[in-house]
Amino acid sequence: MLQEFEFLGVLGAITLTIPVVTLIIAWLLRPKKPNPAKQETYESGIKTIGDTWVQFKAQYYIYAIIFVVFDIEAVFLFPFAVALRQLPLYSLIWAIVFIVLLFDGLLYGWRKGALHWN
Amino acid sequence: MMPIPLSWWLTVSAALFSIGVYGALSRKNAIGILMGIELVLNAVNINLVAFWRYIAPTDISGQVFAIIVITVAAAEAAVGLAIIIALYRRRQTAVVDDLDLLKN
Amino acid sequence: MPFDPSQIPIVQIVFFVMTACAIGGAIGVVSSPNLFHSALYLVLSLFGVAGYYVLLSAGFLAVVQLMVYVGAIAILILFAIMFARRLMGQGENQNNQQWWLSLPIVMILFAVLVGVVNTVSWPVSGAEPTGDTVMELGHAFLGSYLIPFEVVSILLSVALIGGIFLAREKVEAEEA
Amino acid sequence: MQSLIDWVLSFQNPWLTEPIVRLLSHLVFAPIVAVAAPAALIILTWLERKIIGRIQNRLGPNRAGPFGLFQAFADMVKMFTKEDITPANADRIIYNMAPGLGVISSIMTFAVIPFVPGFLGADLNVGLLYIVAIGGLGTLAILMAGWSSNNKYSLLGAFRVVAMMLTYEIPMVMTLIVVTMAAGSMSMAAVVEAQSGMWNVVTLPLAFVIFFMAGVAEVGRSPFDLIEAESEIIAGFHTEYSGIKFGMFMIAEYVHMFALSFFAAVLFFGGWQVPFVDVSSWSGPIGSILGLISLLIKVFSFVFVMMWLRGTLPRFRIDHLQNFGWKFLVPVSLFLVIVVAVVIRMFAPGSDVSVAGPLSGLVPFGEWVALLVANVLVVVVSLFVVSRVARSSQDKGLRAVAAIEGVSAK
Repeated sequence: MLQEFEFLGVLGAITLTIPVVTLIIAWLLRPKKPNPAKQETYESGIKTIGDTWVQFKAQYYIYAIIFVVFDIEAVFLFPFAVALRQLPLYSLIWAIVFIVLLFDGLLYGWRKGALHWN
Repeated sequence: MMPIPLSWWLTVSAALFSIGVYGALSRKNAIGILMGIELVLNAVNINLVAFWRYIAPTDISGQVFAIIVITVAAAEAAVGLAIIIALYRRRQTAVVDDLDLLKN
Repeated sequence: MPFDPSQIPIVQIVFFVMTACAIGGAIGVVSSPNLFHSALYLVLSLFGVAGYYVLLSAGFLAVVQLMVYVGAIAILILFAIMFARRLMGQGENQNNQQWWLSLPIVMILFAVLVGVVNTVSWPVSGAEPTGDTVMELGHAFLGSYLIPFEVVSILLSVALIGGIFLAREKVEAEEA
Repeated sequence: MQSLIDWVLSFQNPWLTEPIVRLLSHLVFAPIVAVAAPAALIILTWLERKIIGRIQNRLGPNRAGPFGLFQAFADMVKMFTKEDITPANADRIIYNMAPGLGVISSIMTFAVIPFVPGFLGADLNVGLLYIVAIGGLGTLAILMAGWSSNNKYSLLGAFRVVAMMLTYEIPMVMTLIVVTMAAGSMSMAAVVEAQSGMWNVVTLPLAFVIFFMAGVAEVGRSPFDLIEAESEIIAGFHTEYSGIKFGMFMIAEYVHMFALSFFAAVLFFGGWQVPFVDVSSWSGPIGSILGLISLLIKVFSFVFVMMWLRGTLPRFRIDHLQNFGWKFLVPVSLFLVIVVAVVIRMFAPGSDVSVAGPLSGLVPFGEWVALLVANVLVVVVSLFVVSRVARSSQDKGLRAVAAIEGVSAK
């Protein structure tokens, strides 16, 4: 197990240096003449009004919830998919029940209009 | 064969557990408390996997438990944060000290 | 004595790096005054835990940990933080009045746990994990753990319905 | 890779023990992967500008070097020497970390790609899941960038992109499950091996279409480029970024697109397999070179298709995108998972009765045909259902409009 992940460790360490080196090179090369006008928040030339707070639609959060749930579903389905050919036939029914139960949840959200973006 | 003794894992897990409990006890914000709980659940998972590896590596149960703990953690986070969002909408706060009344 | 590269304790070094991630991240989670930073520290901490799983030869769990926590739960937490951002009170004290009390309690808890861990003699077996973990998990989910498997599905759909119900905009509309 | 390690081990050098040699091979191969992926950017950006130029009836870059080939270097010099502006009230540390994290996540995906027979970085038995997991880091980087810029448009852009990525990740994961079922393993190498008889794109065409569509959306390229809907949200989550930090987001995007092409080729088009030739059985480097060429041809075809899409299709609106994702792709992909599971289980070989599927005698041709038929069936059924639902909902809408008019008339 460890052997297969060794490469990931080495690659991770090397990739970690790429952005660092890039930023250092850029830091050495680039001009540094900051002034307050440059550092203002860019809003197409208009002065920022109020706090940086946008109306966060709860819709985003609902999508995130559905995503989490289906992510976990995938965690259970992947081992099932690997073992599929060796499992007894009736286990197929249980897997379908598993998927359909979750789909019911999605269907509920659908009916309530939670999936709809407006 | 095993370069790391079991007690190291358990110690690290205990540390993570304690930090998580501290977070859950001391944070004012409900989201902070929830993050503390996530740490606690992860500490539990380290224990489960370490025991699986060191005591019963041929039995897959340890990993099954760990996956189910992850599932429960995710479900808890989803619903917990939804409750926080709903509360925030009504009361405009996520600080638990201000949320101790059922009605105000 | 000649230098022997195979004697470098790579596994221990990786363990300590991961411990630095996990414990350092965890301390960041509970101590950062900025909740957004807390959430990112949580990601770091859980990444360290994923590294632990690799060291414990549970590769599937490590990837699942990364996928579920970094890819999903972290996003969920960050969304919630952004939703309630205006009253997040950045820079102000994030601890409640009992934090000084909980600190010693937690320290005692940790001392007790470490004491227990180091006094009990664990029945460590020298066996190695056998076979394809993922395949075995598949068999376990649809075999001896069939009921938990189906209950997980019910739990998830309940969480889905509950989450959608609570987070919907309608709540606000009803109140107004 | 293993043969190379064995070759070095055959010297019986006391210093070169097996773990050391393996580590050395990693130390040689990892930098190649880590540098080659961003280096491919030079070709990719040039190709993109040339192709888009052709589509729009202009020349594209033609000043720097022959055919404008050195344009990417010129751009690089420009990016490096540009002044870097950080907004005054940005969260500096996170602001600087975000582009780096994006680059890291996109390069790390290359670790599991089987380039030639028996040669890939990490042959994880959870390779397909690893792709999904490492993609999550990219999502995180976008949220970090959007939040730390302290700019309304950045934050809004980040929300939109992340919401879209979440939407399209589900169908993508479902198609990965379908591929896993077909191969019986999550290892990328095993997925390629399993396609030696027939490519997945033939047996699972719908899965491929969903995968590619979701993949293009995930990478955030046109027509799914809500990231850079200039007319709506300035430049999205990287509005405040300038100089090399902006460049790093661009690198991440292109490397991600390149990785997606690799995945499409490996998962559905047989990876290094050459049609009608068994490359893996050839000894010596010729088979490997042929395999690599075959893989690269497939990869660059996908790259070309993505650029073609960008040149010809208009951008989708966010509500259309979300509704299409949630109300069509997600249900269809779940349906596909169920159908493919049933078909594959029916054809599963096995010694005893409880394991062997009832149709296991017809493997492999029967299974291929059945999978193809099942895929087509899923398409037909879902399109039928959609058209029915659309018709009935239209009626409802009409009824609602009529009701409102009736009320206002009173």
